[in-house]
Amino acid sequence: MLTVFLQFLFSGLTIGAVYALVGIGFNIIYNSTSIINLAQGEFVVIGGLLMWFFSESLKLPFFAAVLCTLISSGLVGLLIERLTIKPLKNPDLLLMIMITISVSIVLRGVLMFLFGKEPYVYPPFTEGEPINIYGAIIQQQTLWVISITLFCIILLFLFFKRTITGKAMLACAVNPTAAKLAGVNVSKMVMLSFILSAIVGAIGGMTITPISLMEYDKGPMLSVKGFCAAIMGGLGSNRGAVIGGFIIGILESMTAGYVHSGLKDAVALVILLLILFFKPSGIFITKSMSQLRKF
Amino acid sequence: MYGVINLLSIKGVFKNFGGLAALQNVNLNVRQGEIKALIGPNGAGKTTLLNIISGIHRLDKGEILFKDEKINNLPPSKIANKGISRTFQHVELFGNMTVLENIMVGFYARNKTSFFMDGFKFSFITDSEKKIYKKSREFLEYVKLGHKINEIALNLPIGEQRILEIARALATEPGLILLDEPAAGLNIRETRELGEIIKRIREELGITILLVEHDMELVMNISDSVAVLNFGEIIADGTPMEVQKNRDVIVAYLGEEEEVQPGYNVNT
Amino acid sequence: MKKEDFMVFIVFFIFVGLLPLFIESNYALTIGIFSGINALVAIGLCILMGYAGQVSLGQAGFYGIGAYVSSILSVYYGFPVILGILSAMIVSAIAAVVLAVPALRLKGHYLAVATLGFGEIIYVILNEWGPGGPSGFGDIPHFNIAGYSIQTTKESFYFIWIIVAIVMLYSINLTKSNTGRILRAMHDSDTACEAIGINVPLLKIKVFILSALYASLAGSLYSHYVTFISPSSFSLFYSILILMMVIVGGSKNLWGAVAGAIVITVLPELLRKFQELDILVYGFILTLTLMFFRKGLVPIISEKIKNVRGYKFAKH
Amino acid sequence: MKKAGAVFVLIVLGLASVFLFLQNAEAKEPYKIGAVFAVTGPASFLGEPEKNTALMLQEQINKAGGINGHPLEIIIEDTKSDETQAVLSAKKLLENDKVLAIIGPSTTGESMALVPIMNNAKTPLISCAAGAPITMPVKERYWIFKTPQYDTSAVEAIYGYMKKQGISKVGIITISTGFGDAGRKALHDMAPKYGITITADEKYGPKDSDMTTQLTKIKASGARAVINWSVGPGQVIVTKNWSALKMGIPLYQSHGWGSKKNIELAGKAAEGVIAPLGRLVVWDKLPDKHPQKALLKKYTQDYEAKYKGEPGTFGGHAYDSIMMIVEALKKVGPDKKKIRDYIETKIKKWPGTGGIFNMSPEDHCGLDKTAFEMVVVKNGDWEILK
Repeated sequence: MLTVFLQFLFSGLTIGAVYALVGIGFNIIYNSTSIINLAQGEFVVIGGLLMWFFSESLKLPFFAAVLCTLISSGLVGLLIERLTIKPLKNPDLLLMIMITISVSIVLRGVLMFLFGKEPYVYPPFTEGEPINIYGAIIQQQTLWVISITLFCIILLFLFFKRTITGKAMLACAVNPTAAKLAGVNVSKMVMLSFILSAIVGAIGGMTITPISLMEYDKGPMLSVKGFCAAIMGGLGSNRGAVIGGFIIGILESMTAGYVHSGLKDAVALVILLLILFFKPSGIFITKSMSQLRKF
Repeated sequence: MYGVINLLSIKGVFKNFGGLAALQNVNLNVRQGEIKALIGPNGAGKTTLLNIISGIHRLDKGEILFKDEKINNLPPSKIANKGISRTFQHVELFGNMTVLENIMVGFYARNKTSFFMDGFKFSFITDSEKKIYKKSREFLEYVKLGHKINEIALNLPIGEQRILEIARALATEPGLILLDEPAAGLNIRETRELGEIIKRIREELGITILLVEHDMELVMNISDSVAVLNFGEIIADGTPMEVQKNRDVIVAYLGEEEEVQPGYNVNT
Repeated sequence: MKKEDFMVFIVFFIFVGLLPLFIESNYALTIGIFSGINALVAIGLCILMGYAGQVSLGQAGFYGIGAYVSSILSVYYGFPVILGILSAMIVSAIAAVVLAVPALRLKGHYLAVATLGFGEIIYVILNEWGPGGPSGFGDIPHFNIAGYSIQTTKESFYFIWIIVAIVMLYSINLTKSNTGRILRAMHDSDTACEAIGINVPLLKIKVFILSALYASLAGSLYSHYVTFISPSSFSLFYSILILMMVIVGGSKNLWGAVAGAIVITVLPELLRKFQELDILVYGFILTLTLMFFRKGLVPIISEKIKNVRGYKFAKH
Repeated sequence: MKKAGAVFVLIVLGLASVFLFLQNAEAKEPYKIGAVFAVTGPASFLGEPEKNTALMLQEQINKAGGINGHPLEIIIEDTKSDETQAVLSAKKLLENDKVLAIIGPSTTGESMALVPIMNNAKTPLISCAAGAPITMPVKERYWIFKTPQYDTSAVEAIYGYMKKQGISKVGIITISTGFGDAGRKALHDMAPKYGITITADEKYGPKDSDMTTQLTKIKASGARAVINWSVGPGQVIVTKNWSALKMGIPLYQSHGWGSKKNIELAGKAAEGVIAPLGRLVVWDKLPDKHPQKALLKKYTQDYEAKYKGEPGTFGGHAYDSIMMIVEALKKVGPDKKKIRDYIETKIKKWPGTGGIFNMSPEDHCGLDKTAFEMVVVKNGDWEILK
């Protein structure tokens, strides 16, 4: 019994870690612009596919491939912000979200054109037998995904709490005018948040591809799940996104295990709706915090 | 003095916000037809009290009677329908609608139409629309906004926005209007005009007014009675003259040993 | 409703009504049929979002309920089609209440996710328990009334667009009336609405119901036209598509919803020649349209027309 | 300026599309056939090889002088794996292009959506989807044929093999799409006939990233074998999870497994996976005298030369459909009714990629379980099981 339960749990953690990383990506952009970037899932796909390209197709050594992937994903983020977000002064938020959707369509088109429709995979970061805990197994790559996720949150936490740039980015969303008056270069911060968010997405893509494969149209599903994770935890809270991601992942896995695998997505969503019903701004965001923000 | 009937009675009201006592045993009466001012330092609980009367916050203990009917903890719209209308400290207009439309919405409370049936009224302009339109124009003339009916509310200067908000509150044909700092952000001339309008509302329309205000000149000029709220408690309640001389009030506002000069705006 | 609104309405629908006289191709008319069906859903969302300010990513859920309930009733229980459609609308209205009551407390992104969750739950239910599961089911009867079955493309075109016209007339009337004004007021300030005696929660529930009724009707019409349905037509992507229509057309204007529905339905057909690259071209056109027609197509075009007119007047 | 630029780009794109839209008007009396494939969208794993096959065949046939001198024109429309788009595609082909017949669509749902349209237009359709309701009841599917084997045939092949191996308890795991669902139904329907009990019935979404939970549940249910019914990345992930879990029971895949790409993606994990595959995938392992061998060899080699990849079972469906119509055109000319009649009555003992077809007024598919070979993955290659 324990073995089975543990196995379900590990599976949930594997699934949840991905959602968590996407959720964090949402938060980074949300925290500096209030925009929900629905092309976030595409950033993950870009990370996975570029990593394949650099490591398998160009045969670069591992760390060089990682670096190249991160840099080029960051560039994609930069490009998107400069081409679509920057030209619009004082835009309507819903319009911006729609633009991110249409950007995601373009990205999918480009990815399909470059990589075709088949899935890609490359070997896990460390080769070797899965780890056995009380008879339940956990793949080494899963441990990589989880530890890299946690590492990302810690880094981001330090960045937003300890550095001037980080604090300035947070200020931009709450009140852009005030931030501008305080000498913050808002436009630069928004650009930075897109770059950062694209990189975080790419990190997610790089780490999960060996487990779940990657193909050009995996983005929308990842966006939706990551969005749910971010909302469950409370928009803007990275800790919330991670916990939200893991909760959804584990819920899906436990539902599949103990209830019925066909219903796993629905059960996770029902729980999300229930949470929103009792805490309308997510687990980690209080009502007064959410009232600071228009959205 | 105006009347002796209590239009609104607040009896022993308590309100806590997360352990912080915002109101403690507040008792207050507003008589039919008077202009009553509620003053007090920042954070004394004035706006909280207005929010409780108008149903935005629920009270923890006590009761509120309007026309001898208990209204505490009813939803805001029910309270408004019973005849209590209000304005807000931070003007809450329908910013993207025209001045006229703002007023027309205000008439809704007295001219309810059925949501789903509205789509079936296939005349170009219904009679009730015409009536509302006419009345709204009259109202705007009354508050001297007649020349701006087609402007977008957000584009009005703040003084006119405040007046528009009051006019919208009037459109619901209330028995009592709660005004939350109507003079905030207005210059002296605008404040005087506002004072005139408030007086006319009481005198010509016979509407009772409960006013939260920091501008002492305005308060002393137009109020029939003044209540002072400090740290969630009523510390004085009487005519403007009485209150100005009340020692507790002076202490609350200025600390020991000083006098309030009439017309001194505490907030500035 | 003002006279000029009515004139626009008359001119537009006369134009639509004349189309089949000039268009021989059933293919083009079929695009018209799907445009009309999408327009119904978009009009509902436009009232919900553009007027009342409530974002919904769950319209596909109501659309799906409409399609499935009326099809199930007519295929498995022998209901007359019209009765099936009405029953589906009742079910959708109930579902709308179930969604709206808890969602009342939510705003902005949170409301978007809650409605998205609702739509996805409906999708999973259709996938899991709908007849035929993910494979869907077919042989659904065409719309018929009093023994007359509407089958040919031309008949279907007229049938769908007459319904769109009725719904549009009702909606224009509604939005130009007292109710419409109150909805716009609610968009600007909930608090102020409450303060002048408007029961905001109840009003929100009613708007949700209205948009659900439109979507449900559209779903039923879809299923009785295509005669085959499977859950994949009612997924989140449809909700997003509808949202896109409303935004592209101009969310503050009902004609925007209709125009958006037509544009978004016709565009992929025009792009067929780009073969697989159509997704790329489609994405680019969409992005550019959103960026440069920010208020939506209809408001910007009507402004242009007004400007031209004003210019002419000034000259004379 | 910026605005003007964007408007300009929009106008150019618009004009370009309108131009292209109008352009495809006339050619010199070619035989036009339409093809509706799910070239993009979730079912693109089907539509892609089908499209490639159609383009290749068109080129080959025209190079060889066409059909009785008439060039063959195959007009391909993308359905984006969506029923509404399938309907529009078919209408376009019928109305604008006036095609003689339509090949496809790729999925059962899309095919079902076209049934009434084809019946109304009195034009034959040869579907590339497997679902039984596409051609049954035959009376109401007068104009509809299909080339893929029934799902039940693939299931029977698996169950038959299991019976020989003495396996009677299986756990099934299926993808929650039309493809997986059709397989799931067939697995349930055929089980009693082969004395097989299904101990666990699990599902997963098309974009799920981990199926360990479902497999763990199957293992705990006491199943003696796992059957996975899916296409796309899901089947590779299941294979990897199955191998990582060291489940100790064999994994069977559906006929969707038939692509070397899958072995490549799953790597070592794929060793020992068993699947019922059409002979197309294992043509090089067939005896020379097998009636399908020559045709399979040519098709596969041509395809690989042109597209640097395998056609897989699904490309073969398009091959069979097109070749049937081409043969009919050759014999009876451009007459829709005659084409239909020819296919219904004259396609007998007809070797295609999917098997030996025997169409009849009672059966518009014409294949049975003998169309499949049981194949195991060994040392990164296929091996036919006896």
